[in-house]
Amino acid sequence: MDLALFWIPAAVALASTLLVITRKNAAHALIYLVVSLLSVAVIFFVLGAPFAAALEVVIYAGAIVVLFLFVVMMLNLGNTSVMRESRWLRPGMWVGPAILVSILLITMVYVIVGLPNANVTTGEMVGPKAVGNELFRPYLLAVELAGFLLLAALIGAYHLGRRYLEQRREP
Amino acid sequence: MAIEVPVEHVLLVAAGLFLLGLLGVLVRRNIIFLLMSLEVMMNSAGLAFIAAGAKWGAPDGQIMFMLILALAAAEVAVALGLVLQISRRFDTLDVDAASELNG
Amino acid sequence: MILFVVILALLAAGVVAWASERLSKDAPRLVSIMAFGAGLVWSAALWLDGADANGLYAAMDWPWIARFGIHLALEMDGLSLLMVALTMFLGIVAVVSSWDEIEAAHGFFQFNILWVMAGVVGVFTAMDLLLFFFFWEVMLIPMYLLIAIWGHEEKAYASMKFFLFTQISGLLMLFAILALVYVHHGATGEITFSYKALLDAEIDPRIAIWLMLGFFVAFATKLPSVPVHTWLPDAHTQAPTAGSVILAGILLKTGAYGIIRFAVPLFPEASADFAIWAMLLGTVSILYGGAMAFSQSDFKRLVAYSSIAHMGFILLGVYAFNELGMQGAIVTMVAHGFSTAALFMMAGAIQQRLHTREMGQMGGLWKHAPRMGTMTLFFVIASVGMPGLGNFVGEFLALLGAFQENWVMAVVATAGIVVAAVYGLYLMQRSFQGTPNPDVASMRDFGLREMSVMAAMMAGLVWVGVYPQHVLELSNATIQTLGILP
Amino acid sequence: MLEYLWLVPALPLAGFFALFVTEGKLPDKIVAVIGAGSVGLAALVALGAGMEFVQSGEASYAQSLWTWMAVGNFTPSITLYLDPLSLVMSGVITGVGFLIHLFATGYMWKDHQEPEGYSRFFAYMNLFVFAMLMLVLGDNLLVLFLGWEGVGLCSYLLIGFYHRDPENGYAARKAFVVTRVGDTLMAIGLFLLFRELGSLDIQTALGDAGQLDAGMATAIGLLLLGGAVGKSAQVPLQTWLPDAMAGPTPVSALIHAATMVTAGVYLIARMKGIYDLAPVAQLAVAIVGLVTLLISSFTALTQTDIKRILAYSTMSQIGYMFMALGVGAWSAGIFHLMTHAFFKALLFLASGSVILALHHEQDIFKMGGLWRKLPVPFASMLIGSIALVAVPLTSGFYSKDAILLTAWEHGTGPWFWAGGVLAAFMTALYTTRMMVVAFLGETKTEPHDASRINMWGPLVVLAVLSIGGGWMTFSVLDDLLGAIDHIPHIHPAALVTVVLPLLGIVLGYFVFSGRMNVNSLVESSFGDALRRFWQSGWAFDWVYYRVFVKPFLWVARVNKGDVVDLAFRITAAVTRGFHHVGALTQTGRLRWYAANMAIGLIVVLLIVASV
Repeated sequence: MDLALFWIPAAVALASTLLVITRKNAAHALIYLVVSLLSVAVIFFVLGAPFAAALEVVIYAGAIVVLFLFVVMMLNLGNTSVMRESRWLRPGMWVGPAILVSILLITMVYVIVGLPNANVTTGEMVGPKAVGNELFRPYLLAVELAGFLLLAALIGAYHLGRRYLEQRREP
Repeated sequence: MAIEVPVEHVLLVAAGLFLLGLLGVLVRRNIIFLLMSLEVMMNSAGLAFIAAGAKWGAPDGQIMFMLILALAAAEVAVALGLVLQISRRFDTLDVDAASELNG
Repeated sequence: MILFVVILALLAAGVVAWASERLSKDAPRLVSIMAFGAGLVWSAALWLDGADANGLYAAMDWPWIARFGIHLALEMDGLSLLMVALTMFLGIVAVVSSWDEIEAAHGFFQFNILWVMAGVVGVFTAMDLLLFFFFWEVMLIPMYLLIAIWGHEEKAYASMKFFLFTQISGLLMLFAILALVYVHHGATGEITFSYKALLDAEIDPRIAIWLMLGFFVAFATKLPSVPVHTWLPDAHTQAPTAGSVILAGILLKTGAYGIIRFAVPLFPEASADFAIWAMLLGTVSILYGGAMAFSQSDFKRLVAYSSIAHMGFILLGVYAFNELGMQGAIVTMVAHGFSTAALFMMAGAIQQRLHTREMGQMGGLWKHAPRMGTMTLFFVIASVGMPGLGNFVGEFLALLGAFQENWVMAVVATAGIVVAAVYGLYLMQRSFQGTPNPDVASMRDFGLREMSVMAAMMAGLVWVGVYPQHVLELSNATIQTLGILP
Repeated sequence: MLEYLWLVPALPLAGFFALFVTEGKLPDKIVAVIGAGSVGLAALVALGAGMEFVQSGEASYAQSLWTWMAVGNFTPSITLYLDPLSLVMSGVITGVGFLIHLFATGYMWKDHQEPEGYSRFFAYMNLFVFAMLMLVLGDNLLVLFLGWEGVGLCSYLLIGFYHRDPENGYAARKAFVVTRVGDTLMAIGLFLLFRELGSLDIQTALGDAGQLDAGMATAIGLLLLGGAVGKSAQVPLQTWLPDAMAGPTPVSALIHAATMVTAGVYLIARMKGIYDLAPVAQLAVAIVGLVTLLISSFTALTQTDIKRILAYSTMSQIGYMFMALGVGAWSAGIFHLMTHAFFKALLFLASGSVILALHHEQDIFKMGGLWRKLPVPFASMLIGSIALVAVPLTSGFYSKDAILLTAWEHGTGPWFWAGGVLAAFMTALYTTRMMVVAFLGETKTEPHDASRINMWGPLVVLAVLSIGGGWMTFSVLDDLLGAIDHIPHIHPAALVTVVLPLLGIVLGYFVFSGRMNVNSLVESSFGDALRRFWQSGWAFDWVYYRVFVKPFLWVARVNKGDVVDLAFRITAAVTRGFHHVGALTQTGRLRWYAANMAIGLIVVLLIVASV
């Protein structure tokens, strides 16, 4: 019975992800992506990681998807792009990648199922306090590095985006 | 609130998400979709970490997830900047158009 | 200590020369000239001062990477002093020969020249195998740049070829060095790269032959010997004049020096077993280089192939394993440094004036430039092996030494002097003699600057040819201490 | 004077040096003074030293200058060694050399292409005299080799003196390269000698020569003969000498008649101690001499260029000298060397004046009737010719007679004598031909005599020497090489030796002045073929060109790109091929890379799973 708590959001996540990669309209796909991310957040919660679940909602489903949305709006992907998508997405396109992916799936399932011992999660909550204690003590260096990374990304994104805007303004 | 879940199940779901994302990367030509698929894949990796953390009841999994999150944020920021540049330069979002690195 | 300072000074002079480009166009080459001039004076002073009780003129030994037994060990004995003095002298020649040839980036050009020479001085004095390898690489890269940046039509091809040949053969040497250290470590439990310690290493003969080959291939490539000589004609032809002068005058000698200092003393038994093959390579180089030189229609290429032939005498002499042959090889190194450097300088001067190296477009240049003709004649005659000039002493001693050891090889190699006459005089004929080429309206003759350098090299050749005792005494001290003679 | 012996080679060297560093900027008159004067002074010093040496009664005198190089036990020293042999040689070199220099000051006066040519000419000539003196005075074979190569170099430089004509350059290079072949053999001989005896010091080596076994002595003798053959233009390395006539005529007189080409004779005489131990090698010397003698005297009969006639004549006379050494007439050989230097220098210089007067016309058939217009050259030529033909009472007679009589007594029978006499007859024939065609008959080219005292002066001196040079008894070499064998001249062989050349003159006069018709013989197909065969110098050039030169040129042409480089170029090409194949996978398409990553992942997982 308890497993249903896990499997329901899992099923939602899988289904919505499948829809993400098959949609022709970018905005629709984004909505499904949000659904997928939210259901993963639920799974996190179920697995006893409430802080991660919150972050998933705030940053993934919030910030990142919004970023996507902005870009989609800036590029003004309308009906033409939907039609172009349907031209690009012929059914035949799916065959090769699907075969590859199913082979991968089989091997992964084989590997995962074949894991030794019965591995079950503890079922305990690991709250933000525990995470924070760990994060700012042994993992402090990783935090710093992540900061660097974000700073670099900030500068890079600014640089790339600014040139785009300037060049658009010119004509 | 938390429940005991076999790690294999979580990992299977993570693998499923990962492969769906991969499928998207392989199939879609539109860069926007490609990036979304990438997000899915990273997210699935995060899921696997969380599962591992939950197995031991340790916070390390969540910390790894946060690092992935930072990575994803950075990646998206830069990648979307690139998308803007590509759409301007090639006048399309077709990722195959940007193939100047061919040998 | 002083040796390290000298090397650093050359490196620093390179930086100064580069920076001084902002002051004026002349500043970089003046810096170079002064640096080499000071070096020459310094080596002359060391020579006049005499060696200490151990036959050394200068020495130092500082730990560098102590953990692996790597030392900053530099030593200068007779042979090193001879080679360093030659290096300094040819440094001046190189700078003068490219005086107004280089049009772009004067500063960086002189920087590269000075850095090559710094590497060369390091090679000639290093007493630690890793340090030696380090300097071996140091001199490679600026040389590559000299060819790649200031070279002629096919500079990219030539510089890459030069780089690959030297680098791959250098890699073999590095393997051999590491393996040697490893074997020595296995035997004594001590990790050291010290030359002197490794001299006493006891090596399984079956391994020794391979390690010796690692060194030999590196040095034979640099020398160069047939069949790994093919980088040389391309590199020489494409290099700027200063590059050719340095390459022929000095860099080839590092190969010969390496054989004398490292390949043979480190593996005496293996080298003795290999001697017959090395002598064979030398003989083949003499004849093949000579025949190839005759085939060429490009002035510089011809001289380049003639270098290969001359270097054959060095192999022949060294692997004769007697004093005569060894001294012959060393005198050849010095004399060839002068004569070939002068010929390359001449080739550069002609190219600068006529914008061609093809001898078909020359002919009768004597009419316009009798001085250049006379100089070419002199150095051609020297390289043909005229008694009374340096090359003869070297080649005769090498052949005489080789004859004691293996008369068949020596007899065949002696035929090389006939071939030398054929291509040498043919060079003279096609460039300066014969009917004056109507396409050449006029040609500026050598001025005071060029003539003074030429005169110095002529004096050097006559000195070595008439009274080689100074050279022989310097090298004799080294030969005796190497302990490779029976 | 003896202590100033070093001045003898040093003076010409100083002359060379002075002319070299001034780069031809000196006025021609000063050049002439330096050029001829330095050799003249050397001749005076040599004369003084020689007189003191002869008076002292010593067997030899050595003056050590310095040790050339000292490597282990190899310590050749630069030592001048005076003994009767080197005394005669240096006397000839400086004396005849001075006369020729003097002549050349006039001959070369305006006869050069570059402004500095006059100076350059005398610089080379002085350098030559220096090298030649080192050759004969050197006490060490290495010093001898220095001179040996030095004279070869000067010969090259002077043959190619008029270097704008590529033909001259070719002749010069041919001379240098062909003699170098001999030099190589000689160098090998030196290596062998050093290995066996441990010294290249001539006196030491000859003193120790007894240690050599016969085979080794023969090998050394033959190798040294190889060197001598090259330098002295003997068969089979004789082909360079006729072409060497491209040089100015004084050069031909000095280098290619009087001195350098006799260096081989000197070398063999100097190394007598070795040949005494190697009868086989000595016999080879005689055979080389005889063959050269015959070949070249027949060739001389068919040449039309006056200098080429003299060149072949020189070859044949040196053949006599070789034969003399070979049959044991050592002193007579050197004696002939000396007299030959006199009369052949005379012949060359006289022909030089003729050539100059005719504006470089060298074909005897375009001369004719010159005896009236050019009396001094004609008289000189005539005197030189009778000495060459060995008419009794001339210098050539005494020396040649001595050689032939020793040959008569040689152990192998009278073969060498017969060959020598036949050649003497031929000598008379071709000399008469040259004189009759060039100087008698009707005038074909108008001469323009511009010779002055500095040109005909040497002619007179040499003419006197050519006649009287043999009157004194030549006995200075008796102690060193053995006395000349004098046989009473009533012997039948002696009679033939004397009479046959005279017959040759008479026959030659009748045939070539047209008084006796031999056209039917000459114009027959056999006669014509023979004439052409002889004229080509017995086809040696033709054979050498095909056997040595052509294959070498072929290899040079085919292998210009260096076949060894092919190995590396193929390696590079293969690498490049792999590069192209590898580059095909780089499509630049992101999804292609991603798919490949997926495949790679599968592979890795499969490997992990299967382990």
